[in-house]
Amino acid sequence: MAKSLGDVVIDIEKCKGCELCIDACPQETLALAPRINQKGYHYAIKVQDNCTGCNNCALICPDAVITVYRKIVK
Amino acid sequence: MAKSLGDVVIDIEKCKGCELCIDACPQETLALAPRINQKGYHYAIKVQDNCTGCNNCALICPDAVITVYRKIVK
Amino acid sequence: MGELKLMKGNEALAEAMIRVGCDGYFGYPITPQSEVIEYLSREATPRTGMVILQAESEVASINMIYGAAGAGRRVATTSSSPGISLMQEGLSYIAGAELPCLVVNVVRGGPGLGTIQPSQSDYFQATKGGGHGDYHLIVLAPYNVQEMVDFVKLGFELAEKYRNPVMILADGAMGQMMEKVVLFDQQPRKTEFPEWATTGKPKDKPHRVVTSLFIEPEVMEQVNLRLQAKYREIEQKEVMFQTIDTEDADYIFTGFGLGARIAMKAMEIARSKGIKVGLIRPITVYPFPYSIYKEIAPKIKGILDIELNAGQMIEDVRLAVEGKVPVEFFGRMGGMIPDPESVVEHFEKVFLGGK
Amino acid sequence: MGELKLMKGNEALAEAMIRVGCDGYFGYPITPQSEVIEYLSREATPRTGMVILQAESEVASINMIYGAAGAGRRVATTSSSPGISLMQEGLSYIAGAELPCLVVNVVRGGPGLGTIQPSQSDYFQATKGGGHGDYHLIVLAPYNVQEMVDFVKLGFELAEKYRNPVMILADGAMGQMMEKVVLFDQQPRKTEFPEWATTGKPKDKPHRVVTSLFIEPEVMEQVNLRLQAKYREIEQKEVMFQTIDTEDADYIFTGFGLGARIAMKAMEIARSKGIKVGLIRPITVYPFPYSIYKEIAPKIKGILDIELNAGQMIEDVRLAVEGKVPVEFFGRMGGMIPDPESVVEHFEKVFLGGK
Amino acid sequence: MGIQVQEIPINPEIVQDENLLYCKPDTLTPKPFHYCPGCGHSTVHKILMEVVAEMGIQEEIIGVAPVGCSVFAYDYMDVDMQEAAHGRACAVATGIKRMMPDKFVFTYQGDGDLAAIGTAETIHAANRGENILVVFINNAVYGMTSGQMAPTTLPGMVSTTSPFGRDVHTMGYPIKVSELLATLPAVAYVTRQSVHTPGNVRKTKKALQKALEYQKQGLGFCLVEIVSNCPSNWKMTPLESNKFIDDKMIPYYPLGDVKVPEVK
Amino acid sequence: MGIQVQEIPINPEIVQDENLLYCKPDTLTPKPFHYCPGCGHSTVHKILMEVVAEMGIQEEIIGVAPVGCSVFAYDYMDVDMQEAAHGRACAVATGIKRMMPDKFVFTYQGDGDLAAIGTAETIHAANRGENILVVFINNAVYGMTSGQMAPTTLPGMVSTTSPFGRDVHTMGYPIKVSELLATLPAVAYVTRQSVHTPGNVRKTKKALQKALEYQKQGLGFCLVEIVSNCPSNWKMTPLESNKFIDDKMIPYYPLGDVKVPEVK
Amino acid sequence: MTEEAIFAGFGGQGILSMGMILAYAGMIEGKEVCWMPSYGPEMRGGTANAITIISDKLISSPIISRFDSVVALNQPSVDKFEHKIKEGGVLIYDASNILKPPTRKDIQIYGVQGSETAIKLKNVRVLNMVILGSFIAARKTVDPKAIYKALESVLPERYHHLLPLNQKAFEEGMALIN
Amino acid sequence: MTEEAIFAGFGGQGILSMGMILAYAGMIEGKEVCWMPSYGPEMRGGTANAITIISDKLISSPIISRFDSVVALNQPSVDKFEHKIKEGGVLIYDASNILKPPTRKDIQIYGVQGSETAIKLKNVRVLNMVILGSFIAARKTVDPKAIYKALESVLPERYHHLLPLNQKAFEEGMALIN
Ligand SMILES: Cc1ncc(C[n+]2csc(CCOP(=O)(O)OP(=O)(O)O)c2C)c(N)n1
Ligand SMILES: Cc1ncc(C[n+]2csc(CCOP(=O)(O)OP(=O)(O)O)c2C)c(N)n1
Ligand code: SF4
Ligand code: SF4
Ligand code: SF4
Ligand code: SF4
Ligand code: SF4
Ligand code: SF4
Ligand SMILES: [Mg+2]
Ligand SMILES: [Mg+2]
Repeated sequence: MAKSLGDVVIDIEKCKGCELCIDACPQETLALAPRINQKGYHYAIKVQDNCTGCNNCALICPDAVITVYRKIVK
Repeated sequence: MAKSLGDVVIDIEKCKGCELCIDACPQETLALAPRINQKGYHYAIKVQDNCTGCNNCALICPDAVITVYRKIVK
Repeated sequence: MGELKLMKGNEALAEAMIRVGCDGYFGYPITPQSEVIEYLSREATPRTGMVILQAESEVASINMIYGAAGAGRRVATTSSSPGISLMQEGLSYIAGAELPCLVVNVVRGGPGLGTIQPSQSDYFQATKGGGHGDYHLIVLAPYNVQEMVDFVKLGFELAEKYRNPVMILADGAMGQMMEKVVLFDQQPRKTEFPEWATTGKPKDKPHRVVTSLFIEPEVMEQVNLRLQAKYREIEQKEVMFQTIDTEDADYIFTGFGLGARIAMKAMEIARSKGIKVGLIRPITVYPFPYSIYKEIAPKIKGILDIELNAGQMIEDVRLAVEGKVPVEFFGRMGGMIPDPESVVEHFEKVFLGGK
Repeated sequence: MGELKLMKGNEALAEAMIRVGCDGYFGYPITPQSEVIEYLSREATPRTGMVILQAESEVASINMIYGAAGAGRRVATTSSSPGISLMQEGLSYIAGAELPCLVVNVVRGGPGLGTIQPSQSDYFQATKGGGHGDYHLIVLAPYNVQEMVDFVKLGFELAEKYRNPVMILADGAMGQMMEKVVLFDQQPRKTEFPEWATTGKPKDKPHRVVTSLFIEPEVMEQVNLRLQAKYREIEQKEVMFQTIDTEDADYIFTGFGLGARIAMKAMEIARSKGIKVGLIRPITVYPFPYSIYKEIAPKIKGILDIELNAGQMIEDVRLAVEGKVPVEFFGRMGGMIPDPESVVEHFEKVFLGGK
Repeated sequence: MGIQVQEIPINPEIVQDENLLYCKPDTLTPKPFHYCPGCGHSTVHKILMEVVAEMGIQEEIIGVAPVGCSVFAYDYMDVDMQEAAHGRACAVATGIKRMMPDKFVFTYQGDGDLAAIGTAETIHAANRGENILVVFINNAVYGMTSGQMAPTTLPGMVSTTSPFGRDVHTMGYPIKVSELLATLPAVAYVTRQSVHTPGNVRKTKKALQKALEYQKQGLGFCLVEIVSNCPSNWKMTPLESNKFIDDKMIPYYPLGDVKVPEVK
Repeated sequence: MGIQVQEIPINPEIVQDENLLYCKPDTLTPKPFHYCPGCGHSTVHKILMEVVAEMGIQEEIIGVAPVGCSVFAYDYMDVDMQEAAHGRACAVATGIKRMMPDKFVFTYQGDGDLAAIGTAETIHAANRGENILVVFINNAVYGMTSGQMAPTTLPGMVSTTSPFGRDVHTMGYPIKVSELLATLPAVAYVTRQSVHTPGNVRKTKKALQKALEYQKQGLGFCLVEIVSNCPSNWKMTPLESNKFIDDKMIPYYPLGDVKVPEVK
Repeated sequence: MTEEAIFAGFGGQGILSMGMILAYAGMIEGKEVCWMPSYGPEMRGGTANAITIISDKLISSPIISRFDSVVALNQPSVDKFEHKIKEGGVLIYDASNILKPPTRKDIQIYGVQGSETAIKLKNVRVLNMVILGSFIAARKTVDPKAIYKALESVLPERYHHLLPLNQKAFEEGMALIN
Repeated sequence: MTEEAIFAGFGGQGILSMGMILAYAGMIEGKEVCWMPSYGPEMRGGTANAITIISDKLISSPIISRFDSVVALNQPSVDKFEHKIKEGGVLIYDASNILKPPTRKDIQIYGVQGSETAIKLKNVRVLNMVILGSFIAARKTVDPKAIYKALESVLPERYHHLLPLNQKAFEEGMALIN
């Protein structure tokens, strides 16, 4: 069975801290950063190294600031 | 059984000769006059003395120019 | 004297509508005046029973106003530039049917969707053009929040006196800013309605018809003549303007609404430089105070007109002075606000040969 | 030279739209111009493929025009006074987005529903006010059926040259009457469209946006300045007027459209009485031919302006002559037509002291 | 025409006040209708005013006339009336009713007025459940402006702006106003009637009366659609136009109640 | 907030071009959205432009932006666009499509724009079967003008113009746009979707794609209604607003297809 | 030369085309012409009229209120226009249709048996051509030949078989004057 | 005396009420006052500002582009307004929130620890009162007493239990200057 290993890159300066990705991630991979970005928002960051590359976070992110990578491991 | 005897009075100068009353009269009591009125219309007239006072002609007359009388004969 | 308050122009206007005993308000939200319907939605009905209805559009609003005003009620609507454009047919009908009502335009920059920042670029629409046919709105131009309140009362008085729609021609700044304001006391709502109002056919009297349709040109001309006679009367009796320091003035600054405020400041600056500037502020822009300009023209060297548009009221000023004195213009557009220093600078350039 | 025909103004106008290679017409019926859409519905599509759509309202029509003109197509709409009032928001958007198109107002008497008889009472609306914001339509005023045809062509040329909406300001009589007319030959429809038109994003070039929204006042002001510069250019280059016998004239009769025809006849009568009258007929009412009046003012004793309204163009005439010569007015309203004899009578009364 | 007809004089025994069965109601002014011969508009004016007379509400009702052939409705209906801008009758009626909720308010509108330019005002008044009566004359054409296509013009029907017949693919389908409005929850009563036969005239009158009764009860928006004719623009005699109603209009616009108030 | 979180660096083994699963589509401009945090507008912009990219029609599609929060849609969607007057997007789209029947045309409209001021234009474009796609964002409020009642505001829901809650008796019922338009014969496809969960985002994207396919086939008017949020004016966090969608909006506005094209 | 005429009667009597044919004939003769119909809902009342002006010179307003000549085919038209004729002008009416004939003394009045002539020709629809014949005989505004040519242009091709009948009607109408 | 000030920061930082309280205080002292918020969709971007003018004389435009004093609670506001301060004017910013501090030499600049002070007071929502305190200390536009009175009027009754906290915050803010 193929196993997938994922990762996400977040454009933190464009993130608005809406938390939708955090809520949508089945892996609890994401959380808000304690710091704020230049727009004044606490931005999303990766806090666990368990991303499966399911793409949920990117789909739900209104600001299209999440890029998702997935490596198919045979 | 009560028998009704009817009659109609037509305001011929306001009649527009649309013939709807003629068509609606079950008794064929009415017809268009050969002459025209001041507005240029052939107007409706009574041509038979058999009106039952059923009121159909007055109901259908768009111009409300027919007055109907009905005498209830016991 | 009434209460002294610090109020936003839009809310002060809404409060004045309640206090003047308005029976109804029909409107559609648009920046920068949505606070009017919001304030009324919160405040009005519980206090006086005034009916507040958010219409589906400005076209609907103005026609609701037509119906309600035709029933003899005190009713008002408010909007901003694009919304007022949509009301032009309705306004022409209201003027034609001679219905009193109050319409407020809190002007923003145009044309088109433009910008929501303050502007005065609907002067022509309000005073000349707008809808089709020969008609006039009575147009009041407030220059502070106090007048946003006062002109609601005055507006209804004029509207009802002349059976004519009245417009308050404000601008985004008048609506959004807070200033001190003295409110008049609550007036009761009317319980008697004019003879012509369609409140149900009175027994043994002819039915009432509210209409602007007069298909026979002979009749329509008579209606037009009656309307024109009314406008001449309004032009005779209802002109309002303010002058400051015109007695010794060599030059006149002029403007309405926000333009006038800026002109006043510019005048102060000019006076402080020893230039004798006076000010004329039209308060009614229809009827326009032609006579005061005409009167003053021979005594002065020039007029500088300040507007937040490309130059609209200036045509009326020029019509008034008939070339007897040069009339120059300073304006900013698109929501930009002229500042008094640049006004004076421009003045010096065009009148004093400064460069 | 093209065909000589006897044609109704409205139908001649419609025929000219087909021949000029119009891509589309969107309109809503209203007297006295419904023949335009009727003629087009019969004739246009089979001949040139031109799209004809009866819209659900004038508000819809003008916004369909916006869309179609934004796609770079030659499109037109027509209506009469109340319908044109409903288009004011749309017109302001079109002017703001700088879209070329042709709008025809076959004016009837107002205000309100008024009368369907001819009138010129939408002059202010067409030339000054109308929609919100500082903008101008280019306004052509035909005075016979021939010009109803010619101005369709001219109108599109000007519209496309300046990316500006053009209005033909006619009146009920221009639309309804039949006169001789020479038609120009059928022109092919365009197959290439302007760079700015939204026809699908070109590969490797930026996408096109048609908009009138410029939320930042700094940007909006730049847009306004560009628009104003364009209007100044139009005022420089596109003024059109006709003069007759002005060289030796002591007096000038003036008017546009039907008013000018009546003025011409009145001029003949006056000349036959030995009074030296000349005529000025503005053909473009925006841009208005101020300079010709200004030029002639010092040479004459008076101007009589003839309009089918309460006196609207007269303001422009007065602005032009700046009091250098008296400007008097003769008009009828509500669909009534001034007759040339009364014009002369009025002239004698006001200028020659006749009573 | 060539046939000689002989006019019969009235029978003075019958034509007496006490035998009066029907005459033009007092709620109509004496002014003769300007409508074309056989036009349903005047029939509807007549029965509407009969209902007003019978309910005794002449002094309590305010009408709104449209722009359309019935623009002069106020010349005939002897009740207080307002003339609305084209399509805006429902907005005008809303203004009136909101100011005077205890009065009866009705609009009288054609299909161009109500279903083309007035679509938004009609739908929103209906959706708000404005407690008014809308009398809607569906004659499948713009009568007043001489025969252009209306939103209700039948598929294939010729009009001056559909000279090759209404093509539903480019011009859309005839709108079934009654069915459309009936879907809105605040609409109380919707019925489609006609006045092309005496029987239908009776039913329509009944419908108008019901609607006004419902208004009295405060039930909300009531629509009485009346399938009608336009002999002049259909280019038919009045009798032919009535046949067209039977043959073409009613199959597309079936008569009867579309929505009735729930009994509470 | 007090909890310390530790940012984990990216895994360079995975973050490589060949593993790229998802990124912002090319059909969006680089400009950051101006929408409030968590607003569904931007989500819909994103997936609509994804569909355009996937269908390869960036050069063949023309969009119409409304007046509403999405007034600047053209700043983000990298396709030719026109900005329509408030409510008139369907008329503008009609003008465009009639001139260029071979191009794709869509409008993007809010509930105030489409269902209040634009009622007539929307209904008539739908009734004519204009071959366009209407993307309709139902967020039950006027977002742009800061929270006034919309035609779709729920019963009892508080807004700045219904401060005591929407009273259906005076303000009318929320209009179910999808159901209303689906009754018109020339309407091909009507579906109601949402973007408040990843699964719904997927479905909505599918719906948008279908609608554009139908347009290619010339089937007529397609409406994709998207039940969305307005955290700012609902005065909720984005997550609360999504819960409100589940708890209140969807029960009133059920998701799913309302009308699908008949298979011919 | 200027002729300011109005043709008036019931709708359906061919009023509008009468004026139009005259205008067309004027155009054929190289004159300035202008034809202006009544329009709008007054037509619901069943009456119609068309002002027709033929002139050597530029034509002022197409809508005028005093006429050189009036053709009236029904009573309301006689009543309405009799008093709008200039002194010395002409009024032609269809005597078959009018109960209250005109009475002015300062104009020329022709009551012609138009309808009867048309009935004689077995086509009531040519009444307008009969009357137009009388009009031309009385006014000589254009040459009859121009009228015949105009007829050809105004009448749609599919009705061209009716040209002879119309010409006949016109001639009969001319004969009714003198 | 005329003070032309602008208060700017993120929405939610109490920017608008800061200006409003100042305006109210000005009114209490019998001055001319004018308060003008930024409005419209730029607020979607998350920033807000309010111009507040206090003067002995008639106030000209409520919208001005050069200021005597600027209060900036976030970086964009510092960036935007630093260069709109008149020579010799004042810029007050919340030092806790700003990465790139202002650099002008011809104005007085106060970077105050507003957020920290508010946190110390256990309520971040009083940040605006802290900063207003600093503003008054620096500018002396009105008497602090007028501010306290204004607070009473501006704050809805149901929040009056927070008056002492707000007053405290204001005082702490004043103390941050000097
Ligand atoms: C704003 C505006 N647009 C157009 C018109 C012209 N107009 C008058 S009545 C009418 C349509 C009438 O049709 P309908 O409503 O069906 O009424 P009917 O005459 O058939 O009874 C139109 C388009 C107008 N008066 N005002
Ligand atoms: C003619 C006109 N009327 C009113 C407005 C003001 N206005 C702008 S957007 C809007 C409503 C927006 O609400 P909606 O369509 O629901 O879009 P949202 O912002 O919720 O996405 C209004 C009323 C306008 N711009 N033009
Ligand atoms: S891709 Fe899936 S697992 Fe990875 S962060 Fe996003 S939601 Fe979580
Ligand atoms: S969904 Fe997007 S904008 Fe929202 S917190 Fe996550 S990354 Fe940031
Ligand atoms: S009342 Fe009846 S029977 Fe008598 S004429 Fe009328 S329709 Fe005929
Ligand atoms: S129905 Fe009335 S108008 Fe028609 S013919 Fe009979 S009486 Fe005359
Ligand atoms: S035109 Fe048609 S609707 Fe109008 S009055 Fe005549 S028949 Fe009736
Ligand atoms: S106001 Fe509402 S709809 Fe508008 S961007 Fe913000 S959250 Fe979205
Ligand atoms: Mg109709
Ligand atoms: Mg919304």
